[in-house]
Order: sequence, then structure tokens, then C-alpha cells
Amino acid sequence: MTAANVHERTAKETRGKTEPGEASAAEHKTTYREALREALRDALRGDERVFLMGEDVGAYGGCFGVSLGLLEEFGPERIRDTPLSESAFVGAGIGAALAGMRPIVEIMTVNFSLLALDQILNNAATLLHMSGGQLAVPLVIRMTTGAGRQLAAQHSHSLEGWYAHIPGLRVLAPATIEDARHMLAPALADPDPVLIFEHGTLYNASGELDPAARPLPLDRAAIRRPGTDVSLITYGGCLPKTLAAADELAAVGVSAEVVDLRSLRPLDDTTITESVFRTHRAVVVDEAWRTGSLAAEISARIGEQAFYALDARVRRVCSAEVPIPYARQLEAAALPQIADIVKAVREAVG
Amino acid sequence: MTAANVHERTAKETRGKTEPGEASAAEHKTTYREALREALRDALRGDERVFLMGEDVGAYGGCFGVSLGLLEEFGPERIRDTPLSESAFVGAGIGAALAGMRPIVEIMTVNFSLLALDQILNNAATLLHMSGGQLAVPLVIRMTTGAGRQLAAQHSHSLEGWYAHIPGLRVLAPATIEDARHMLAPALADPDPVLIFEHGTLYNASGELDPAARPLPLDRAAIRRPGTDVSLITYGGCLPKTLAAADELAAVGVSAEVVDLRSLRPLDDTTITESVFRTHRAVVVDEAWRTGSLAAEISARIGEQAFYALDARVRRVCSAEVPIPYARQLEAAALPQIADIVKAVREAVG
Amino acid sequence: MTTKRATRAAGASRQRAANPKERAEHGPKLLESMLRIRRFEERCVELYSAARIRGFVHLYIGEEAVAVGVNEALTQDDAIVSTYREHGHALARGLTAEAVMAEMFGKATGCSHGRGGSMHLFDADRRFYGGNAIVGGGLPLAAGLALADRMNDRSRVTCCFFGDGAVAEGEFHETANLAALWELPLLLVCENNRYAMGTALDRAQAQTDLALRASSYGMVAWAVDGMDVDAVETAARRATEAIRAGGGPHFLELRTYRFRAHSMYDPDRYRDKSEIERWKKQDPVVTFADRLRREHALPTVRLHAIETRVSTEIERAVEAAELAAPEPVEDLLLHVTSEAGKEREKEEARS
Amino acid sequence: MTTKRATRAAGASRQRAANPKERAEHGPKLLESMLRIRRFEERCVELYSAARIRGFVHLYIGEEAVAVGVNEALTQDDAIVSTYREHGHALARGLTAEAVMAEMFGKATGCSHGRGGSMHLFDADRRFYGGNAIVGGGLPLAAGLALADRMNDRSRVTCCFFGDGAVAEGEFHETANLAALWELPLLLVCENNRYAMGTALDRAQAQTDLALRASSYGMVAWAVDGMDVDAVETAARRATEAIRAGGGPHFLELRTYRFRAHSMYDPDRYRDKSEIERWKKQDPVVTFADRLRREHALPTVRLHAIETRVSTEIERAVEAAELAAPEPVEDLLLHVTSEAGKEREKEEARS
Ligand SMILES: Cc1ncc(C[n+]2csc(CCOP(=O)(O)OP(=O)(O)O)c2C)c(N)n1
Ligand SMILES: Cc1ncc(C[n+]2csc(CCOP(=O)(O)OP(=O)(O)O)c2C)c(N)n1
Ligand SMILES: [Mg+2]
Ligand SMILES: [Mg+2]
Repeated sequence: MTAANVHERTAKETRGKTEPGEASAAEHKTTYREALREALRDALRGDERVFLMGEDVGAYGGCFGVSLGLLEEFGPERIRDTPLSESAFVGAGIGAALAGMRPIVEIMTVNFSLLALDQILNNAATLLHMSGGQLAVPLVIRMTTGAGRQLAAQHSHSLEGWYAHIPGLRVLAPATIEDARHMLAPALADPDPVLIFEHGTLYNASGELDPAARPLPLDRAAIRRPGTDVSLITYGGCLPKTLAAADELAAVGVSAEVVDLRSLRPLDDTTITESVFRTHRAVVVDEAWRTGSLAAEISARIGEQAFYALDARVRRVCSAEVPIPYARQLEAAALPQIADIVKAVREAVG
Repeated sequence: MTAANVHERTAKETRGKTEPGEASAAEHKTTYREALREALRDALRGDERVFLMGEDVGAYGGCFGVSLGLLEEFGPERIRDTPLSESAFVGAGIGAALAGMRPIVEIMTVNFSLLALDQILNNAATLLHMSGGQLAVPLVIRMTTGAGRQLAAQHSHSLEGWYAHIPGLRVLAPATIEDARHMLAPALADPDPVLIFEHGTLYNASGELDPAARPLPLDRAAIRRPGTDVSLITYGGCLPKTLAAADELAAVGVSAEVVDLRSLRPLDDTTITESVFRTHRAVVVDEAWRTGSLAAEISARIGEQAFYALDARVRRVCSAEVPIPYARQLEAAALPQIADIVKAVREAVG
Repeated sequence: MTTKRATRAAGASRQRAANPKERAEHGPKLLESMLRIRRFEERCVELYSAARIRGFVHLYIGEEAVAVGVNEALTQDDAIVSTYREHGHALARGLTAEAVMAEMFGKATGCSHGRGGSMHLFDADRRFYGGNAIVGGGLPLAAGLALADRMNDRSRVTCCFFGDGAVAEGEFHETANLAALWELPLLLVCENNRYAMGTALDRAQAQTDLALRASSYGMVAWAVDGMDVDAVETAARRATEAIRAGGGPHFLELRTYRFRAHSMYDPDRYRDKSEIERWKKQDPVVTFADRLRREHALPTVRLHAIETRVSTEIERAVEAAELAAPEPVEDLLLHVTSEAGKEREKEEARS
Repeated sequence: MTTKRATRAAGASRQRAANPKERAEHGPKLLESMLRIRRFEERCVELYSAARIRGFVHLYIGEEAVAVGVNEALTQDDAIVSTYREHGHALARGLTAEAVMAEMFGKATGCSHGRGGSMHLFDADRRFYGGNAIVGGGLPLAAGLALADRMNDRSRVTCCFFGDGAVAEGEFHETANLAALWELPLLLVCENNRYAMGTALDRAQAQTDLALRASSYGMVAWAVDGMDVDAVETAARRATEAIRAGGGPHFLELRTYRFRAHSMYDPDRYRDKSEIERWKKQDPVVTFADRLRREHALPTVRLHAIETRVSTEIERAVEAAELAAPEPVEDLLLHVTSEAGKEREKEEARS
């Protein structure tokens, strides 16, 4: 269960770099995957209590190559391969967190996280409250999410919206290289459980990373592109598509503001609402199935918090309500595309 | 894991009735629990392929007493007790459905359904599509949902909204005795998987059942009380509270229309939208946590489909975003109450 | 990975104190601990009928020897993960009757500040990691506690209680394998009371010899008479010593029985009254009191003193719970996240 | 519930045809079936590189004896539940190379109408209940198929394939217990290829003897040489006969090896090349062809004919897949519910 061409590229990336950390610092040019890896390396170096645990994080290098090379540096105790037992190793992460460790649990993909959902909902998210404040769970869970690589129905879910429903969790969706690099440290510093969703189509994204940049606080949304005519609200794997749509719209004279949620729980109401107050129109872009999506929540909140500011109904661009099919043309038709975003915006401003 | 006083009442109900089926037909007076049981009995009598499977459905009589007496009539093959293995017996229901049976699987409560969620999402809901239309799964899954009985955080979830997110499923929430009695037969007749959510506070509800009544089609919402000033949209365990709120509102001159969704997937857009077109105001009442609730979806849809008809923002009355606490006063404060509904309506019409 | 030898010791040999003086100290202590649980729960039944306690309540009556015997083998540094049938585990661990009773009353003085109720008792200081109401749900968590100790070379033991029914759940399997594979310092205590709600063991398990099943993971597993607190203590001590010595996880199947229904108001239709009566002959409290008397380790006056002390303690607990303040509604959102707690504290500091 | 005796037959005795004529018919048939899988997948590798096939593709090369040997013991009335590593199972079952290839091309003529791809091959008529890409996810489903047969007194067998890695999942455990408890006509076929992705068996399982583990549920379990198609066929026949005779579930651990990486482009860092080479000496196709030749059951001309037939078949399949129409985008919402299908059919009838 490896992304098709992930490993090839991973191999290229690391080839010839004796110390990828230094290399990327020297070059500034990096990838989303490398940025995640650097964040892990930093965390492991900086705190003895941190360890990484999950299926194939060690000898294999991570199913998407994120943890490649970490086993060599930190050894099998701290880069801990697990059996195929999602419930047990996620639960073990919770227990280890209770006992003073700072575990980072990798679930290969959100699709398999269902097998651990009971542990996440009924233990990780709930122990603090049930115990009347006695038991905090400083646990980080990372997983890949999303579709777009022809992996078919069982391997293409976007279920981060479900996790965003759960009180007691913090849910993050790094969509940029900078966030991939900088969200882990504050997540680990959080005394409560944090889930990090990495979209599968982002790993190979490459770009510059400003070593001097000060990252945003965890629960703040970011305006990735300012605009005046419409607010495009999105996160994760849909951010690149939304930015591309904003480019296309600019070419036809529509100025779209792009809001990247970054944090799916809590949601940054202020940034969302202020943007809509400026633009008076909103389109939410979310790869989940429309009904019951996080996009529904955003739409409902805008209705609640900016009702009188709205000049048009809030639109949603989501996935078709169908198990994601394998065939390229069917998958493409099922997922939100740039053209769909452009179309929704033109209706909104039209 | 038995509702406190459920069994006492169950025992009373059935005491002295040699044939509960006939008895209830003769008396017309029945309970939600009995209505569910009669529906099961009918289905088991009418179709050899139907069987009921789940934890303690047999010797114990069902954890909430719904299947009490069925073991005696239908025997242990068709009233099949299972080990504590939610994933296996739900998956077995899927397999049996594929092989021509018409299984009714009871998961004691929605809280434990997380352990079977992978089977429901990745097999039951997906096989038809993944197989290009070859494999339909005529399975019915029943489960109890909801809070209100001081069962604390792990036993008080309202997660039916998550299931309503899944293409390929039909999701039902009988809120009345009539629906408890009449939803099962069409659910079994459906070639695809159907989930039925029974709210734990409804089992003891009693009332008349008109034997001549023709039940509504499965995917239609019902207007339980007509009104002109505001649409109250709800389902399941919140229906009684919402009707009570409508009574209170009537006393102060506000005419509230109460829409009972009945079907959570698909949603009956027509009934919802037409109601809002009449009243121009909407309040959605849902026991789930607010963020990412089904109420968000309803609110978003009203915004999409009745934007220009709205005279006020759509409001949601949901549970507080907290693991449901045990203590009576805390639990009551966490859940939507009649007063909360009244307050939201008064703000909407005010 | 070498396969560990699975030793079985059905009905582990009873620990008769070589030293009568020690026995006369230790024995009554065990009895008092069991009696505290028994009387506490008998009182709970009354309070439930009087609607002072609500929610789901699962009684431990008949199984007291398990909690008390196992707890003897644990130190205050060890950890316990429990189930919803946990009054016994909590009281044996040293949570006060007052803290537990107040919790069931939903009061601010409860050991979970009224948020947990009977199924969710917690005490971080005593490393009592609570009641878990999802069958099997505590097992992975316990493995994690043990993993942390293993990674830090601490010689602590994590003890996880669960029922015979839980053995059918996938989480049992995954945890057993993980624990054996990683040689975790975990004591798996299976309370085999022969029923999971209304489902008898042989209608839920293809292999009803649960110690045998557990040993298939390559860990040491013993079946023990769970009605005999001496046998339980002996087995638990052997197991915890072995675990501390690096012997990896141990599985104890404690053969016991619940005298009461699964939960309050379970009509208990699924088993013969005669079966219950048969088991009551092995009542762990009564038989142990008899044994101590026969051994001259329990003078009547001592027994009376214990009875009185326990009753007083429980009555005081009830009174205190009645009088305690309920957790205020304004604190509803406290403890959802640690920050929520901190913000509220800040607010309070300001006001 | 009586505990069934767990018999073990590591390296089940090879079936040498008593009758040379039968051998000369049956042997080459097995070889052809294995060779079809081998050549089909070799072609897949090329087509993947050429981007004609996408998504996740898991090769069965090295494991062909398992699918082919097991399938010999099944009738067309029996059912198969498979994994994501399923080309071998599908082709052995009789799905045509054309239907499978077209599926991987995402074409309308594919056996899942382009919706499944490599991981989700289906054929309802052949009772091939598909590929499942959730490790362990097919097991409960297979138990249900078997349950339906059991309830209807049908003497059919359901055969479920899964890997060594799946044995760690809770679903394996729950299903094994359920199957043994209910004595379901289920053949559990564990393809132990020693790795779950990059995780070697002994780093995932405390008890690496998987047949032993399985037998702890009280079902019959054998370990078999999965590189020897004769041994596989013999064991599978014994198992299915016993199942049909009411013997309840049987577990076969087939010791095999994948010669290729876990999936396309897995860099295969986690195992020694020498280990792979060692296993290649037991190549199931090569060794079986050799054996048949030694037994004079495979004249060279026959071998050539097989090679040619298989190659032609696969090339035709590729050509047909290339030419086939893609599933139209307008049909995206088809088969989400049966009604959606029916509505669309109605629409089509109208237009
Ligand atoms: C996952 C899950 N399924 C079902 C239940 C409902 N339930 C609560 S206790 C119980 C029986 C458990 O039996 P066992 O493990 O033997 O423990 P005992 O109650 O006998 O102590 C059941 C079915 C639950 N709480 N969790
Ligand atoms: C529940 C789940 N977890 C993880 C994965 C990712 N994954 C796919 S195949 C695989 C290895 C499975 O190994 P095994 O069962 O031995 O089968 P093999 O691939 O060796 O045939 C993993 C980890 C998955 N598909 N499903
Ligand atoms: Mg039990
Ligand atoms: Mg394998």
C-alpha cells in the first residue's frame, strides 16, 4: 500500500544528501514530505519523551516515505514498527501519553483510522473530562487523508470532518510546506490530543522554506491570497486547487480571497467571518462528500455569523456522493476540480 | 449495560399477554419498544430469510428489551446471540446479506458501532459501487442512540450524523410509535443497507397505534405539527422536546411548524424547503455536538435552497461540545432542552 | 521472538501463612477490604432504588476476592486500568468510599468530579486509570502505560482488569499480541464470571479455556480460583514478581461469579437460580472469614470491629455525598481541553 | 462446545498422481493456471511503468501455487473472498485475463466496470466476492457468507484469503472465534509470505507459528508448503472435504514468499536480496514444471503450447483493454444505491 511513485521520488530526494536536515536548511528548497520529516527529526532530537510509532514507520521508512532514515538515527525503540493493530497501537499511544511520554502515532491513512476510532473518541478525547481534569493525553496522531491517486473507494476517504466533530481533540490540516514543517512542535507542546491530517497529493509538493519565518499560532486560519469579491474557504489537499482557481478567476476579473483553515478544530471563526464581511460572498471547498461535510459546518457558521453581510447564498464545492471510483475519469469527476470552483464562484458573483 | 428501569417495564408490558402481537392489535395502545418488537415479529414471520443477530438479543431479550420473547418463538438460529465482536458480527451480516439472507443486525448502542464502522463504511456501503453494481447488500442494522439517562461520556453519543455522511447507506430515525412499527418492513425490502437509530429515551414512550394507518414512504420527512412563524426541524429523541417547545411557543403566540426528518439519508429537501418557504425562519434541533452535526447540514441546505426566503439566520440547538457528563445537572445542561429551543425561536422571530 | 512456556496452575496453591502472627495481621486486612466492597455495593443497591444514584451501575458482589487479591500484589507505583464493574477495583486500590460514593451522587467531591459516575472512577495520584465502559477499551491503554515503563526501564507493573466477554473483542487480541511481542510489563487480569451480560461463556467463546487461549500468544497464563483471595494473591504475586523480573506480560484467568444481575434491574433470566446458589456456597467473603476463624486468625471481636468500621465508613461516605455540593453547571465546559481548564482558572482568578 | 483437535501437517505430503495419465492431464493444467498469473503480472509491471495502469498494484509473483492449489479444491458453488493482492485469486477462479486487465485500465468492460481497479476485482457469477483493501476486512464478510450456507444447510464452502499481517488485526480474532463457535463452513487461507509490507513476521507476531495460533480457537489448522502446488492442492482438498462433512472452519497457513516488492515502487529495503534469491530457488512455477518433466507428465511441446496460449491470451487482453470504452463520466453516480442504478436504467430506456 504505497503511493505509486512516492518512493522513487523519496529515493531521489535523499540521494546524495548525507544529512537531509542540513541540506534542506542550506538550500531552503524542500518538499512537504521532507518538511514533515524535519519536524519529526527536530522533535525526536529535542525531547527524549517523543517517539514515533506505527505500521512500517521504521524499516520501510513510512508508507509514504515520511520517516525514511529516522530508524537509522533514533533506533527501533523510538521509531517503533507496530503490527497491523490500529486499535491497539493507537490505544497504546494514549496510555504512553498518560504515563509521561510524548508519542507520535502514525496511522498509515485515515481509511484505517476507523479501526482506532473508538480509542480516539472514547479514550483520547474523553479521558480528561471523564476524570474531572485529572488525565490529560498529550498525544499526536498523524495520518494521510484524501483521494486523487486512483486508489478507489476504500483508500480515498476524507474523514477529517468526523474528527473535527469531537470535543477534546485538536485537528490540524497542514496544506503548505511551512505548516508541514512547523505544526508538529506546537502540537506536541499541546497537553491534549492533536490529530494531523496530511493530504496524500501534497507529499511531493516542493518549494522554498524560509528558515526565518515565524509560523502562525495553531488555531489561526491563514489568508493565502487576499481578495475582495468572494471568500474561498478551504484546507488541506484542496488548497492548491483553490489557489489555481483564484488565479483563473483573477484572469477574468474576479478577485478571490483564499482562506486556508489550517485548524479544523477549533475553527477560526474570526478569520472566516471577517473575510466574508469583506467580500460578502463565500464558497467552501472540501474534498469530503457534501452531506455532513466540514463544508456544511463552515456554511452553517457563515449563515449564523455573517447572515446580513451575505450578498449570495454560500456555496459548497465538495466530492460527489459516491464511493470514489478507480478509473481516472470517474475519480476526477467525483472530486472537486478547479473548474468546479471557478463555476461556483461565477455563480456566486454572477 | 441495561437501561435502568427498562426491564422492569418490559416485564410489566408483556406480563399476562399470551400473544403480544394480537394484544397490541386489539388494544391499539402500545409503546415504542413494543412497536419495534412487533415489527421484528412480523418480519421474522413473513420471510424465512430474515434473522436477528447481535449481542444479547436472545437469552437476555435485548439490552433494552426490544427482542424479549422472540427467542422463544423463533429459536436460537434466527434470534442469534453473538459474542462481543461488533466488527465480526456486523461483517457477518453483510456477508449473509450477500448470500441471500435478510439479516437484521442489532448493535446494542451507537457507541459500540465505532468498532464496526469499517465494515459499515468500507463494505456495506461500498460493495455495490466497487463491484460495478454486482453486489447489493440488503442488510438492516438497528442501534440505540443518544443521551439523557446519565450514562456518561462513552455511552451517550449521537453519531447518526456520521452515518448520514456515507453514500450507499439509508439512515432512518423513527421518532414515533408509528414509525417504530412501520419502518422495518420497507427497510428490509430495500436492496441496500439501512441503518435504524432508536433513541434510548423513546423506548418507554406509549401511545395509540392506528392499525389502519398507512405509513409514509421511507425517505419523506413528516410535518408533525403545522405552523406559520418558524420551522423547527428535528428528528429522533429531540422530537418530543421540540413538540413540547412548540406547545410553549403557541402559548405565547408563536406558531411553530415541527418537521420530523425521519430519514437522515437521504434528506427530504422538498419538505424542509417548502416549510421554510412558508415560515421564513428555521431552527434546527439536534442532540449531536454542534460542530459537524447533521444540524449543520440542514442549516447549510436551507442556506442553499431557501436563501432569499429567510427572514432570519438559521439557528441550531445542539448539545454543548463536551463529552456528556454523568451528573444529572451537568448532563441536562449539556443536552438541548425545551427552554433552549424556545429561546432560539424567540430570538429568531424576535 | 522466543515462545514463552505457558504454565497453568488451575487453583493455585493456597497461601497459608507460615507465620501465624503475620496471618493474623494480613488475613483480617484482606477480609476488611473485601467486606468494604460488599457493604458498599449493598448500600448502592438501596441508594439506586432511592434514585440517589443513576446511570448504569454494575455490582461486583461475589467477585471481591479478585480485586483484593490482585491489589495485594501491586505497589502504589503500579497502575490499574479497570472496567465499568469497578467499585471493587477502586476501593481495593485505596480510593475512599467517600470519593467513590460522591462520584455516584454526581457531586463535586466525587473522584471524577461528578463527570464519570459509577462507570468512570479515576484517581491519578493512585494511578487508577479508570473505569472504561467500552468492553475491551481499556486494554490498549494499559499496554501503553506498560510500554512507557518499559521504555524508561521502570520496574512498574500495569494491571488491566477485563471480563470473559472482552476476550472475544478484537482489542483483546491486538493487545495480547502487542504485549507479548514487546514483552510489556502488563498483568492481564481476566475476571471470568462466566457471563457477558446474558451470554454464557460457551455461547461466546469457541475455546472456553481462556488461559489456554491467552497462552497461544506466547505469554504465561494461569487459571486461578477467583473465589479464594489467598489463591488470587499468591498467583498475582507470582505474576507481578515475574513481570518485574522482565518476564513480560502475564495473563491470569480468575474463575469467579457475580451473585447479582449484570446491572441494576437486569431481570437475570438467562441463568438458573440453582447455579447462583451453588456459587454462593463459595462466597469469597464468607469462606475467607471462616477460614481465618478456623486458623484462629480472626477473633470474633476483631470481626465485629471490622464490620463496625466498614459500616461507619460507608455511612459517613453516604452522608458526605448527600451533603456535598453538586458540580456547578457553569463548569460544564471545564476539562474538555486542558486549555478550557486553564482559561476557566484564569477567569476565576480574575473574578 | 467441544474443543476440536488441532492437527498439523507442515509440508503436507505431495500428491503424486497414482495414475500417470491423470497426472499428465491435471499437472499441466495447474501449471498453465500458475503461468497465466505469472505472465499476466509481468505484463502488469510494464503497463504500470507505461502508466496504463494506476493506483495501488500488488503482485502475487512467487505465490501462485497458493491460489491455484486452493482453487482446485473449490467448486463453482463455493465462494471466495480475497485481498488487494488478488490477481492470482481472480485468474485462478476463472475470471478472464481480459476482464481483469480491462478493470485495471479502468474500462467499462472491466470486471468491476472500472470502479475497482487492481484492488477490487469482483465477479458475482463466479462467487468471487472481491478484493478488499482493508487488511482483515474480508474476514467477517466471509464468515457471513458461510453463515448463510450453514443456516440453509448448503454444503458450500467459503474460502477467505488473507496475509500473515492480517492475523494481528482484531478482525481476524473475532472472525476466527465466531467461525469456530458457530462451526461455519469457512476455509481460512493465510498466505504467510513472511512480510506485511516491510514488517517481518517475527516483528509483528509474538507467536510466529500461525497455525498454532489459529488452532487455539479450537479449529483445525495446518501449515503447508505454499511453494508446492501439489501440497497446497492436497491440503486444500482435505480441508474442504472436512468442511463439507460438517467439520467446521479450517485454517491453512501457506508458507510462501513474494518475489517482488509489496507494491509497485516499494524500494524493498527491509529484506536481504540473498533471502529473495534463496526463495526464488523454490519458484512454484519453475519447480512444478521441473517436477512434471521429471515425471514425464509435461512434454516440451506441451509446455510451449501452454506458454504460447497464455501469452496470446494476455496480449489479447491488453489489446481489448486498450480498445475498450472507458466507463462514461455520466455514469458516475450509478451503483451508489440500487435505486440509482434502476433510475439510470429507466432514464436510458426513455432516451
Ligand atoms: C464494545 C462494547 N460492546 C457492548 C457493550 C455492552 N456491554 C456492557 S458490559 C457487557 C458484558 C461484558 O461481559 P464481560 O466482559 O464478561 O464482563 P462482566 O460484565 O461479566 O464483568 C456488554 C455486552 C459495551 N459496553 N461495549
Ligand atoms: C487496516 C489496514 N491497515 C493498513 C493497511 C496498509 N497495508 C496494506 S497491505 C499491508 C500489509 C499486509 O500484509 P499481509 O497481511 O501479510 O499481506 P501481504 O501484503 O503480505 O499479502 C498494509 C500494512 C491496510 N490496507 N489496511
Ligand atoms: Mg463476564
Ligand atoms: Mg504478508
